[in-house]
Amino acid sequence: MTAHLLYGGAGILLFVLGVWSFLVHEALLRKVIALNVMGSGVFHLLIAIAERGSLPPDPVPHALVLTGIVVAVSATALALAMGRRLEDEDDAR
Amino acid sequence: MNFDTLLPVGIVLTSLLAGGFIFLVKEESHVLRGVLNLSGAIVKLLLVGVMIWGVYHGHVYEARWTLAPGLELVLQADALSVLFVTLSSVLWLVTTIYAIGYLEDSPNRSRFFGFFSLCVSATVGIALAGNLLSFVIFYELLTLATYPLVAHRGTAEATRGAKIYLAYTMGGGVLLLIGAIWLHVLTGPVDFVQGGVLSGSAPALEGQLIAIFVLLLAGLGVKSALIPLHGWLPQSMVAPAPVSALLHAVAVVKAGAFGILRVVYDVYGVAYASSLGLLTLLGILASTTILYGSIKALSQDGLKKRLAYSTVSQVSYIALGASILGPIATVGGMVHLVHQGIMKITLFFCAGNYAETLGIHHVSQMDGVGRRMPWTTLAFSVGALGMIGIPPIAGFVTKWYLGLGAVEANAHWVLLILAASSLLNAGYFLPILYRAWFRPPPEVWPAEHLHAGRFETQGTLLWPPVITAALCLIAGLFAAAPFSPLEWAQLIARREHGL
Amino acid sequence: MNRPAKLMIGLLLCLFALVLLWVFHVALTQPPGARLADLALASLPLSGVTNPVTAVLVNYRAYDTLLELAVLLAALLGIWSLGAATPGFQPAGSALAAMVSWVVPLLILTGGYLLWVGGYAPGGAFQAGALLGAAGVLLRLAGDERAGLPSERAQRRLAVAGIAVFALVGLGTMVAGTGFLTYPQRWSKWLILLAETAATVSIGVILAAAYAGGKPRSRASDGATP
Amino acid sequence: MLDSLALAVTVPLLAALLVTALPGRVQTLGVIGAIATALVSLRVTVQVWQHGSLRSDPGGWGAPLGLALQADGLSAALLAMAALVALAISVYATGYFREGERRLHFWPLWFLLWSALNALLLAADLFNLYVTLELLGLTAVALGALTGQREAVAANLRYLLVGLLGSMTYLLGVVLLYAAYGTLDIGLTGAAIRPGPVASAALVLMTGGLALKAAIFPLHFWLPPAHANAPAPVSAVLSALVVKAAFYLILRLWLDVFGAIVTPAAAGLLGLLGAAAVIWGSWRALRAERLKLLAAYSTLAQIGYLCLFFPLLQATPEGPARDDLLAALVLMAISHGFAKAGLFLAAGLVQHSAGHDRIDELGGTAQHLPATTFTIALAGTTLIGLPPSGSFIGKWILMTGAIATGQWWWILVILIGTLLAAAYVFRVLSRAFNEAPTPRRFVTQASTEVPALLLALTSAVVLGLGAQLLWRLMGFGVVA
Amino acid sequence: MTLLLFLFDLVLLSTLLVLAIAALTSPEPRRAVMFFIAFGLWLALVWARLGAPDVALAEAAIGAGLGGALMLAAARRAARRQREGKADQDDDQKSS
Repeated sequence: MTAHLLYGGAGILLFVLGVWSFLVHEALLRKVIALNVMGSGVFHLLIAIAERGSLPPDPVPHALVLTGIVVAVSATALALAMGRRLEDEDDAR
Repeated sequence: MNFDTLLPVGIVLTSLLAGGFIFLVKEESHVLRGVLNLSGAIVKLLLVGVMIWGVYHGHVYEARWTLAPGLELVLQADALSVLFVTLSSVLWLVTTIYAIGYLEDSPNRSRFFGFFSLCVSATVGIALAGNLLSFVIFYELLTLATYPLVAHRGTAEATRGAKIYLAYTMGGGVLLLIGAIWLHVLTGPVDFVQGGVLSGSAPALEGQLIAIFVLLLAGLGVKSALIPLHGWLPQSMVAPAPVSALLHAVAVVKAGAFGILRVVYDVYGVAYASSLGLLTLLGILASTTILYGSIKALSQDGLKKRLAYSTVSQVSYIALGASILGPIATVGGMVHLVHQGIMKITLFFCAGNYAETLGIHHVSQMDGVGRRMPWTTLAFSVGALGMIGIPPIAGFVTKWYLGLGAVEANAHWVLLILAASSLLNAGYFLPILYRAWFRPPPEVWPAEHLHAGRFETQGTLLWPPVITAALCLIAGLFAAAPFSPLEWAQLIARREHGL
Repeated sequence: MNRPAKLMIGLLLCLFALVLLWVFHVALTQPPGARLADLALASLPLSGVTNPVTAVLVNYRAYDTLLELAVLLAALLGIWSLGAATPGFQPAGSALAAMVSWVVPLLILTGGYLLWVGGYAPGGAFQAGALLGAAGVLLRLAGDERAGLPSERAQRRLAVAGIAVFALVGLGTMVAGTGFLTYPQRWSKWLILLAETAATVSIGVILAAAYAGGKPRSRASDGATP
Repeated sequence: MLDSLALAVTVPLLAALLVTALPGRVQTLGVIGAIATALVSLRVTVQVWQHGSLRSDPGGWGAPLGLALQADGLSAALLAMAALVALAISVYATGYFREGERRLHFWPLWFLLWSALNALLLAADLFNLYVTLELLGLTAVALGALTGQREAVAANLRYLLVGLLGSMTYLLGVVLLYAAYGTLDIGLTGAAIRPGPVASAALVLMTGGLALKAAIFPLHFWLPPAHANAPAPVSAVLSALVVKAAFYLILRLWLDVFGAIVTPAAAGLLGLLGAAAVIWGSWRALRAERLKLLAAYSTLAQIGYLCLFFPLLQATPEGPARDDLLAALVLMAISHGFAKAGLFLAAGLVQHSAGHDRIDELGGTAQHLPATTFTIALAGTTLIGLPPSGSFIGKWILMTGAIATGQWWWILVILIGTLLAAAYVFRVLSRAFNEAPTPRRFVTQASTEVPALLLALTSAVVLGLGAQLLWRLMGFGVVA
Repeated sequence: MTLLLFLFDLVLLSTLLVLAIAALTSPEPRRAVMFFIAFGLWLALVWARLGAPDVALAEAAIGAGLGGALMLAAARRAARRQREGKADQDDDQKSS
């Protein structure tokens, strides 16, 4: 019970930290990192929930997290590519 | 789908379809456009003829289309709607002919005639609307369809006039909408029924019903140019003459006045409205407007401006008729719907002719114009004298019945209003007639367009006012004949008052 | 952003975190409802694989995975739409090149292994695809501008192949009568393997291409590295 | 045995794959794919019309283990709108993206977006919705940046980041629900949900996350630049469909998941935000210098109108009155979708013809592009809510509901919004008139002008006159 | 035993949080990314501890690995630009 709260709580803290960093930082890279940390927090929460109850852990949240990781990396790639596009344009000026 | 359902739909659709096709007509195809225009107008007139005959014999024409549960689009023909439909379709035909001549060689005619037709469709829809929702729908459509006509010339002045027109009518439309919805919530769908539908309402609702009446009146008062909502009318004089004719005689102000009639007679019921004290309100507003418009008209030098203020004044006779309890006053108000239309359209056609042929825009330029353009000036004189109320022209009939109705209802103050207004009418029309007939013409006219032909101006410009002037005379001379406007108004009054 | 605003946000978020923690605590103290775990494990023998996570991914919730592949593709297409890739890095030193030459095949082999074991042990298409992608990343770091990928045309087809196979398998089972993405039990193992293999290749290609960043140039312009 | 729900998602997906793999024939494949997608989407609508709600289980496991696709009247109506609007946009795009490179990028992303839209509208699983949201978001961003101009890329990058923040927040809500109720299926969660902190927190998180994506005031800041700088067909789909999809999801959740726990205060708050959006969005639209920016701000206001329905829905007991409100909400959403798509497409044509879209310098558009001006006017009619548009009927019922539930203050908001809308629409139209010479023809470029005109005409006429069909589709009451 | 396990968990999680905070707060882009990668790998470790080896593998390979590589490339560019004095423009497009 306490352990679950601990693990789940860590996920929530990660999420909130990510939100904080997303809101207060301007640079794209930092926003992207913040979003990834936020995502990790949510995923971590899912993993913590999966482990609740009897062994073996619930595979459904695991699969959800797998999907989520791939989605997050896709978004990261697109965001960074767009940022690079903007930088290139600045450089060209 | 039988004939009785299709007829009202058909009457709306004739001009709607014509308008739709006219948009697509290439600008240079004058003949095709003319054919579409005129065939639409003529077919509509034929259908209206059938409808008059049917309604006279107690036939019921009704089409219903459900928009959503409890919201129905109803087109139906009762005696009052037939009166307005007939007026607008006859005048549409005449105005179309006039407009074809007036706009010869000017740009963007496909757009103009397209919206022109849409405008008439909306008016006919207003006339045939069988419930408040349908009325609101067509009422707003009319606003939309007239906006491009007012802005048509594209000059800064035209755009400004259109903007003012829009601001007024849009604001009014919103108030009308709220009133209509409020009423809808209180009573369910509000069908127009002769004698009204609200007379049995619970006393607890009276306060709300009065508020709703004020909202509805405010919405309708904008288009019918009741004080203090009349400001747009003189401003929109920038529009081409046929549009002014349409605004003042056929469509817009008439739609407002017609709406007031509908609300007073067929929603509230004239007796119930009177018991709520609403008729007094309406009567005061109408009387003020009548006097105010006439006084303003006295000082206008612009011919169209003077006519515009005259409209402000004259349209309120209709509301005045509605505000007096009693069948005779009802007749007076109803019949003025038609009479004001034909008289005012005559005047605007003539004003357009003066401007097109001689470049005359101001009263002060009209010296001796009667000699240069006798037929036009003759038509103008008929219209003007009718407005004053000289027998045997149509306007006299109106004032006679309004006066009689006032006496019948013991509203003697109305007689005073009528007398004062007639004096003022004479005050702003007679000087024009004097100038036109008895002053010597100037050496040169302001901007004369020489015109080769048998007549003083193009035939398409000359015949419409002559025809409508003749109608003014006929409506007055043969007021007692079957199917005359007066007879028809009496039929309506009998049905409204349940006699 | 000025300091008081930052502080304000921080305080609000602390509050937010506390509320969330409390909520989560309440959620934990509630009697746990019916968990999906038991159902998922009970259905495992019917799924055609023995690794429960893989079962969820490619069988129970295969439709999710199909859309997820589409997300990957969308990201790649989005990156490509931004224009051509920036010129690559300088060719790497010989030490890195030497390392790359034996790490890359190892990565590919491991990828294949992970794909295969995914059916019954930790592993599967995504992990395997990621390793293929990692191989591409290494090649790119080693100076290959295209990250070891073939021509644009081939890249397009490879990137699409995984989703296509997946979707066509789904449509095939639908036409065959069992329903969309519903594998007949006899075939499920092989259909899953087919779909996963194709997905692995696509994932690898997409990830590598996304890392290369930008629409591939033709080989002719390769020499234009600054 | 063809599963039409699955087809509605896979057909556009396969079309996307085809145009990606065969870039040489992108235009032909694009048109064929668009027609096929529209047909399969409409097939779902027709089936819902005939048989009521549909449900299918990809994988055959059924909820809660598997996930499900579901189409009820609400999703079928929006699906049909998406199909028709997207089809018109596709036709327009064939004329708009004439040159090679951008065309090549447009079509694959376009079909992926369409697929995401259909998937989102049909999803019955909370996590699946997250995936569709992300797919929708990424494709929308990529399409929005397609002009390659700096402002477009920057605005859409911000849109992407904000969207990710929103979907992460949404996902956190989903996780809380899963922790408490052990299921991801919408129906099962809705049946299991109990009032309490968990459900409330999930409601706030999910609604908040989606409100970011739906640009509900005050979370709208990203929308105007992103929508105004995208290529015209993309702006059209962003404003008409993508924002609407996020809004649909809020509605879906409030109706089917949180129906039992929504409080009047929460609904009132959403209504209040909607009211602020109506006034603020309309005001900014009135002040906008560019036509596309005007259209983007007007989207804010229109979303605001949709939010006004929530407090009324909350205050109205189950029954015909509530059904009317719900149908009116959908009707307004659909009408706005058609109108806004038409408006953006028309704005694209104006921009193309004039070289810019600054409103003050658009004199003569009525003469150069009569059909396009007509399109703007018709779309404007819908945005104002004038008859006979669908949004007129929607507003009528909205105001009826406001009076009937005694929440008359919303009427004032609608009144102000309507007048402001009239002002901004006619501000454009009055600029369009000047004394320029006459056009020879009504339509100048059929492949782009006709789709825009049809969209606007649908919103302004067809949806108004045919509104009762929506009631029938949603299975509400017997239409007399 | 349970206490020991509990302490172990505590250390595991506090390290995780510290890494996250380091990744989020370090102003130098490359260092931030390095911390992020470390955070991802550590997260994978925690997940493995929580009985999710599949996900741990994926997080290590995709989240920390590929995501990190993508960010690293961006960070390197940012650092180069900072050196070339273009950093002042770096922020304006991301401000909200």
